[in-house]
Amino acid sequence: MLGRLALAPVFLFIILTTLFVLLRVLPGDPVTAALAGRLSPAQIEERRQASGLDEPIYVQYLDYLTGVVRGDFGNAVTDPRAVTEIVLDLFPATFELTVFAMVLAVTLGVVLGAFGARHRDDPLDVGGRMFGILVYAAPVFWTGILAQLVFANRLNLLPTGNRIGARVPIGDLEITGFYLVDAVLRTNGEFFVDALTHLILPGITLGLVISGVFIRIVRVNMLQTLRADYVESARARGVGDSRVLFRHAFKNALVPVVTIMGLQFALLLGGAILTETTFSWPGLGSALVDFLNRRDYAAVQGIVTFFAVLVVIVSLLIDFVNGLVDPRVRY
Amino acid sequence: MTDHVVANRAPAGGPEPVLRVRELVAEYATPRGALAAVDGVSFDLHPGESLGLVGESGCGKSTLGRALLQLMPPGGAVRGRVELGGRDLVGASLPVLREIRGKDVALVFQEPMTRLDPLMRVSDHFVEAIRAHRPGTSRREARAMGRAALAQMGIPPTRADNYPHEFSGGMRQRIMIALGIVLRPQLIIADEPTTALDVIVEAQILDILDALRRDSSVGLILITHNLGIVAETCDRVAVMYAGKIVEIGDVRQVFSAPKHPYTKGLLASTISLETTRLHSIDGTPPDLVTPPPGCRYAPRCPFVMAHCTDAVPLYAEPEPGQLAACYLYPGANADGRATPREDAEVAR
Amino acid sequence: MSRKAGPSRLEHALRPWRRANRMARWLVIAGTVITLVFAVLAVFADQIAPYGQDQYRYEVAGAPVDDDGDPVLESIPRRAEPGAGFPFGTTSARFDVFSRIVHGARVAFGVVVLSTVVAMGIGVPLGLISGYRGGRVDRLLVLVMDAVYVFPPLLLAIIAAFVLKEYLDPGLPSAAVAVGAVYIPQYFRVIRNHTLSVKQEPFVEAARSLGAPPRTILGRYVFFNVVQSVPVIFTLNAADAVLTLAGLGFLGYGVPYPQAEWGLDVSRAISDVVSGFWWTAFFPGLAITLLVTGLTLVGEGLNDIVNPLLRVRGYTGKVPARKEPTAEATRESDDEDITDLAKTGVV
Amino acid sequence: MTASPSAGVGRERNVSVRDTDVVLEADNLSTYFPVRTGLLGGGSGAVVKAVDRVSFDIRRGEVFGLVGESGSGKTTLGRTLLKLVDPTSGAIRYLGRDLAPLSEREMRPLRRELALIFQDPNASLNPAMTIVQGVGHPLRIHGITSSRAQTRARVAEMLERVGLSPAENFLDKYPEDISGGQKQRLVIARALITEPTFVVADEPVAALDMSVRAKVLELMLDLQRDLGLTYLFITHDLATARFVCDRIGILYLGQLVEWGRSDTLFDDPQHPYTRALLDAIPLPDPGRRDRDKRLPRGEVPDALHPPTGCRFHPRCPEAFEVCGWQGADLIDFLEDRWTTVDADTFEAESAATGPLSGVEVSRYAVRFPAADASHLLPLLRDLRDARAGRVFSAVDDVTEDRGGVAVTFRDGPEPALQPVAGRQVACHLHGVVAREDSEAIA
Repeated sequence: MLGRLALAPVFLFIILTTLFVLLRVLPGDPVTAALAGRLSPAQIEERRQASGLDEPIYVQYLDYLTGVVRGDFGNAVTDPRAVTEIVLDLFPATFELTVFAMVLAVTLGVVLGAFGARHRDDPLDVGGRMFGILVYAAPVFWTGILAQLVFANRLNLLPTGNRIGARVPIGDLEITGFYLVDAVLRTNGEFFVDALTHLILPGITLGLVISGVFIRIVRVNMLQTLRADYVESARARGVGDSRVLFRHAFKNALVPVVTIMGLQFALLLGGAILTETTFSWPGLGSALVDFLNRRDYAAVQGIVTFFAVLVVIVSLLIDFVNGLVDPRVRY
Repeated sequence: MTDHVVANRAPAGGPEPVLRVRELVAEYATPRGALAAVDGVSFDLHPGESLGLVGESGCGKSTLGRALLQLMPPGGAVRGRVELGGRDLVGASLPVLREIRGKDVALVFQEPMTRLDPLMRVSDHFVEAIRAHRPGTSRREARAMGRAALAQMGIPPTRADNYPHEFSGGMRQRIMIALGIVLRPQLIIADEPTTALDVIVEAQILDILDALRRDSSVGLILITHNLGIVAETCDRVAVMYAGKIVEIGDVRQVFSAPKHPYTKGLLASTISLETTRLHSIDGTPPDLVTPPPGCRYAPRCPFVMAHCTDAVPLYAEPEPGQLAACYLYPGANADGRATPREDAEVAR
Repeated sequence: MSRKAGPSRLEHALRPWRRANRMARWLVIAGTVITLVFAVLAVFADQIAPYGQDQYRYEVAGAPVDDDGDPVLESIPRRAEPGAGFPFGTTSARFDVFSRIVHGARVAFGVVVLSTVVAMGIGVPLGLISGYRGGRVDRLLVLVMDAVYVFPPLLLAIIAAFVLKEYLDPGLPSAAVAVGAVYIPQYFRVIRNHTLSVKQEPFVEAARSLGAPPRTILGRYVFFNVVQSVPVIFTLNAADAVLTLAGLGFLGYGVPYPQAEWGLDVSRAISDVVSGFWWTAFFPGLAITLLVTGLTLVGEGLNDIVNPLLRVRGYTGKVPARKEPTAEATRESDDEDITDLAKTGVV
Repeated sequence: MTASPSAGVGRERNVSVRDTDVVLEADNLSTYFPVRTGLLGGGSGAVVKAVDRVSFDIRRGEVFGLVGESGSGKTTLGRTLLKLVDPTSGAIRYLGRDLAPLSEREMRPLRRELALIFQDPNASLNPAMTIVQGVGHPLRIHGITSSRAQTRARVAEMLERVGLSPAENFLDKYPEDISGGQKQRLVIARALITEPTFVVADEPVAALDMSVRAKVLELMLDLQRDLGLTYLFITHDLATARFVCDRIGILYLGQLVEWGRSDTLFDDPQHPYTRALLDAIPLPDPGRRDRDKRLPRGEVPDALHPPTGCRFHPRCPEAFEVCGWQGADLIDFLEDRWTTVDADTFEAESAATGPLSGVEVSRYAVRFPAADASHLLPLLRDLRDARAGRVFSAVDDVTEDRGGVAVTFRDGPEPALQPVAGRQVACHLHGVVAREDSEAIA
């Protein structure tokens, strides 16, 4: 969709510029916004100078762009850490949640979507479609709360929030920040189970919502490829049903599906804001909300910029994957 | 019971037909009701024979091609008999059909541009088709067979591993034919194989089909709207109108002395290099959801008679081997025999 | 024009509906019924809701009168369970949950309508012009719109809401503009792609060959053929917009409390849930789910009707026209339908 | 039940037109399309020469036929003459006035006199307009009628004229309600309602069924006679062209290869391509199926990389030394050869050449860098000496070159149109005449 390798820098440039205008120019200067009333005007002026905010706006803009190129996403106002550090701290949580949810959503999407397309308008197709619409329609924070109510409060099966229980001394155990991976590396069963039980509710809730969209796109694309001429031709050559379905129809449907799934993955890596907030999941999404509430535009700008870079990288990867699948898109 | 309709007109002692079609009906469900695109078609095809199935758009010729292989789209249904080597394909189970498709009968479509899977190398199409029917074949062997079939069609073996989008339309049609013949089927059904191609490439493809038929004992059903193509490539011709075959016979006979008024009109309206006057057929083909009673051509026919709309005409044989479903010729209502359906219509 | 023109045109407009398969019609009908129920709630909120959205006391017939002669008001009970009088229960702030849902419908519809006006008003004309004119402006617009499109709607809406705060008081209009801004690229993309494909239809060239000026071509030949995809995007985007608004509300960036908004109500009910009062969160969430479901059903049904994926082949079979490829015709025209809208950022 | 085949219609030819009475003239007309590869519209500089330096004239009252296969540029040429596509160079003189420099706005009033009839009637009518709106639109655009009633009356009159009768039954219908043949009549009605002078008809009957074709052609010819129209008739069907056209131009890859009076051209074609087209037509006469057809090999090449010299030379059954043989032709020859030899020979020879994808091909040479010279050298020399393919007529030398094998070719100029037996032909068989405006070879 974004297409072509050479377009990526242009594309990134446009996103960054838009962000700069939206988050930096329009709301005024971030130090004043975050700290006005809490610090004296002199202190604020000092902080502004330290952050380079007294420079002309175009200099700040150039600094911002060159910073991004160097992997520096700026500094937060209300947090002593640099944005890059914050991102590194929180990204594993977000990534873990995203991967879990994506695996679930892709599985559901592919199975229900492909099945529905193959058996169009059968009761199971209608059921799959309705399921897709319903899980998409239910707001994630609401399902999240209900799930917590049922599985945590009433049945007491699963924990309600956070990534890990209080009993696990996470400071000592952490290696990569991806808890499930760390637990495996440490061969610590208790750690693994604890991390997994924390992940299940937010992961399933998020995965269900996304699966709704995936069911729809897999189904629509499969319907299209199933009536393609080459599918009819393969049938006319006596090729087996499952081979026609998977080797021809599904593989051809995959190109647009991979694009959208990849884009969705990128979106989630920027933080599933509502899910993370609902489940007090310490990831980028909930951090973003925190910083917004603290009016720390500098931090917000940094995190969103990181996210923009991520989107561009992921879309390049999508193009690359599509190039592998589809010989017509070779660059 | 209906065999007299087409009767086995082949010379006595001739070989058994490859294909025997009897009272074939192919219907689609439409919002307005069932539409019989093919409505009671019967014919035989002998080994090595090529039959041209000719008609204008909407006459059911393409549906007939698909119905022979039970390849109807969703909402379609087939009735009647299609006997291939003594086996009836109508109602045959899917595994049986799958075995026949591609191995015994090959189908070549129009629009070669969209007929190959864009994500698969041409050679893999061959491997797939061959291994679907001969599971024991090694990839290597299958690829070699594919290369040989391609070379026979004039596609260089160096290009066997290319992807479909790297070929032109004419080459893709050659590939489709190569895919069709690689398993040496008894019968090739080619549905407007050259319609999307330029006239020179069309001639090249027709040469190929012609050569195929001459070389082997393969039967060919060539579906087309172009009478010229039939004249160039076929031994016999069946003219379809509104879901029915109205005339069938030897190509030379039919083209030099057409019997059915529709065939006459069609031949007259064909523009050739010799054309000095234009002719056309008035009116439009009927709606097949509610076809007119009796002879379906009657509303447009210049020779129409009062009783033409009473019952569907049977086949008369004005010349040996040339059948026409027309009341102009004795035998169209011979011995008063009619199918129950026609009886019902007469009664009304 | 003539007397016959009216009915014949209506008949023409209804034709896709009559050709649609049963499933598609069922989707549209079911969705429309659900949506209409909410629309009625929204329009007649004042008549339907027994209480005001932030009413916590009510008048009881024959109640004593205070010093000023006003009747002494009875308080609505706190956290009443669903039952007679309060079908969906009451909140800890003594609000009637049912009344708030009815008033919330009004906010939801207000935002949907207003945000659609914003998104369509900008997205549709830009898409038409960009697709029809092509060239550099088109390529630049596509890049910019794509840049916006790849962002999660909710994040965009939050940012828009924040920026808007500097200029607008929080409330329904600012929430609507924030939500609307998010959907501009979606209208733009769909309309542009559709315009590109319609533009290549011979009838558009025919119009040029007849001497029609670009304005006429765009208006009478292109627009009328592109406009059929608008209802599909409209309903699907409206569904998404309801979710985005709820998400904004949940995070506290939507309309300000105590205005009734479903997402906001759910967020304020979180602590209730923990302490066992399930109804304050359950009903507003259910309302969101139902309205979104209704709109999505209409959208998917309409899409099935406008872009039928399964046409009966065979009996319409005609000899395809020979087309001569020109450089103009080989340009990209990615004709996507709802797959274009297939992402969700409201998570 | 009352219908009968329409009476046969003969063709009276307007061959008496005076040479001076030219309605439209193309003078060295070219239309190039840039090939877009860049992201923000930057091109790679490559162009498709859809129409390449074409000159001819169309006289009042005649039907001029443009015949060619897909990719010949016939459609683009037709569009260019109407300025629906901007020419890259050259002049389009309509009644003496050059249209090429006119802007779209300046062209608009002229469009009343210049009409276009489309190939596909299903796609060339706006599905969102009723018939009276669609057919009547040109009247409104040009301000010919001022009221709806007036437009309606004019449209009704025109519909009757094209045989859609009674018109009242059609006026308020939508195009999708009527048959293909009827739609094409509508397209004709819409094109002719402004009473144009010059009409480009682009494959007007190609999408129609045989039984309807004749009717529509008949209608077009009737209207031509009645309204005094001049037609440019674009078609790929030589049989129709022969019947309909007074003069014909044969296009191949954007260039006219032969043009002249249609009877001269068809009775005694002088360009091998014209001959090939005529041979390829399937004849509805089984008695002549075994006639000798000399079909060219292959298909129309990619217009982005047209062959050098005579553009038809790689396919031409009669091409010889000077026709413009180039490196790519040798590769084609080898690939063709490999479809006819047995598998072992193929293996051996392809091993000798090395992978063809690595071969360096240019205008005057081919180099096989990965070749096994000890095998390839004698192979190619034998093939040359045996004249195994026409390409070898122009092979200059086969040598060992930097560890590989190189083959060099002699020059061949682009043929110019020259008068042969009463028509213009661009073919070296009639004497080598090079185009003066031949491009420098890249």
